[in-house]
Amino acid sequence: MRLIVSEAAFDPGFEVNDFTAKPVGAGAIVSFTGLVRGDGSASGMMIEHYPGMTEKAISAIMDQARLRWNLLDSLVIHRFGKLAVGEPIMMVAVAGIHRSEAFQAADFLMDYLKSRAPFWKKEIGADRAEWVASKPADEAALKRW
Amino acid sequence: MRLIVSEAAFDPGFEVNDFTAKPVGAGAIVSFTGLVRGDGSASGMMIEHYPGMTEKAISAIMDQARLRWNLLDSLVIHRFGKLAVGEPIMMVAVAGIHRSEAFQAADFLMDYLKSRAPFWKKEIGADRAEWVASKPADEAALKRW
Amino acid sequence: MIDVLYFAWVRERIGLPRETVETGAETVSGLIAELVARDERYALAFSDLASLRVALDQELAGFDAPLKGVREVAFFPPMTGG
Amino acid sequence: MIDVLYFAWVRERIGLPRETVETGAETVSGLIAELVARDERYALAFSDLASLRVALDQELAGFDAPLKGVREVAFFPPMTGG
Repeated sequence: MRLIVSEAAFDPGFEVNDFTAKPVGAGAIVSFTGLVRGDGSASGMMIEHYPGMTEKAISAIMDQARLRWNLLDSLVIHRFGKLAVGEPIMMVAVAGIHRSEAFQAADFLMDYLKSRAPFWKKEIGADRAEWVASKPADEAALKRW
Repeated sequence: MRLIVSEAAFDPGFEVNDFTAKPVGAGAIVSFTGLVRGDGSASGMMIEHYPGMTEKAISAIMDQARLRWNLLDSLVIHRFGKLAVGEPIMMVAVAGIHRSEAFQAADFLMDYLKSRAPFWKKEIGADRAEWVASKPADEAALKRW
Repeated sequence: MIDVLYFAWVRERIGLPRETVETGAETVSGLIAELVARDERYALAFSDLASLRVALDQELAGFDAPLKGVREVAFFPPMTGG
Repeated sequence: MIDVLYFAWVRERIGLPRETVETGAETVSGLIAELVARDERYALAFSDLASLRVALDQELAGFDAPLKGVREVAFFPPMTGG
């Protein structure tokens, strides 16, 4: 299990290879990469977080996933600070024996990270900056698990 | 949309980065990499396929996924021939606007590739070589879609 | 003495990221009442509790949670990471 | 004249990957009956149709599918890719 909360950019391909090389006996690696979308006039994003709680909350979510799906390994990277459109915001990777558990665990991690890890996004446009509102669908997604 | 059916090894990290760089407006990239597991005494795997039908079948599956989830891009790589334990067998990547459609599309592609693309795996051990039997669960998984 | 932290638009409305507060409040709600009584910035930040979340010592909690033994309270909008 | 392809253990049991067959069979089942009548290797390969799949011109089909116009028939076990 590895968790990185950092302002620094990361290289999703490097992380996928590094992660894939480690777990012995894995048959299935699922990765998710979230990118800054740049809807409308947005030129980038500012991500605020709660140092300390962020690490605790994500570690707890990763522990849950590991036990529930018997994962061989998992990785979460989440950035904060200023990001440009197209940049990777975050990444999740899980290694399982079979594909269905790997897909479920990655999907679960994303749902929980979205609504339970203390990050807040602010969309930056040419002449405006607006906090992204949470979506009822994101909170509802947690009920799937 | 890109499909590669090849005997040659591929680099999952390179492919993830190459894929991630392309689709404009993507917010979510999901990738799946399947590895040779090496259960028990297996030292590797031999994968046979049906040239011609393989490409047709996978293209049809990719078309279905693209329309159903409005994907921005998708990638399938599948190897055939001799593979050692730990080597990547295949990879799927999809780019969507939102995470839930990207997860669903990748999961769908994997289920259909597993049971509808003409590949057959033979597990190679020290003193035996056995065709991998299809699992009823794999056929049943198609009913989810 | 308790550390009170604010994030995202809560921080912006109140105008500071954290402060140390002397309080006799027994619950989060009691603390909010004291803060709101201070001035308009707090009143504005806490005007709609349904759009706020609270964490006690870095764990999500409810507004009726007791403050006894708590060293750090944080107020923020629903999370939007991932 | 029709090309008949065999894959995986079907290929191994029959002992060849493909052959061209002169047949008057109207359906896949009819073709299988002709092949089985040839010798034991075919009889063995086709002994359990439930564990076999067939493709006509590279599209999955049923055993009762007509052969009219078909140029390529393939027999193989259920797929195990991915």
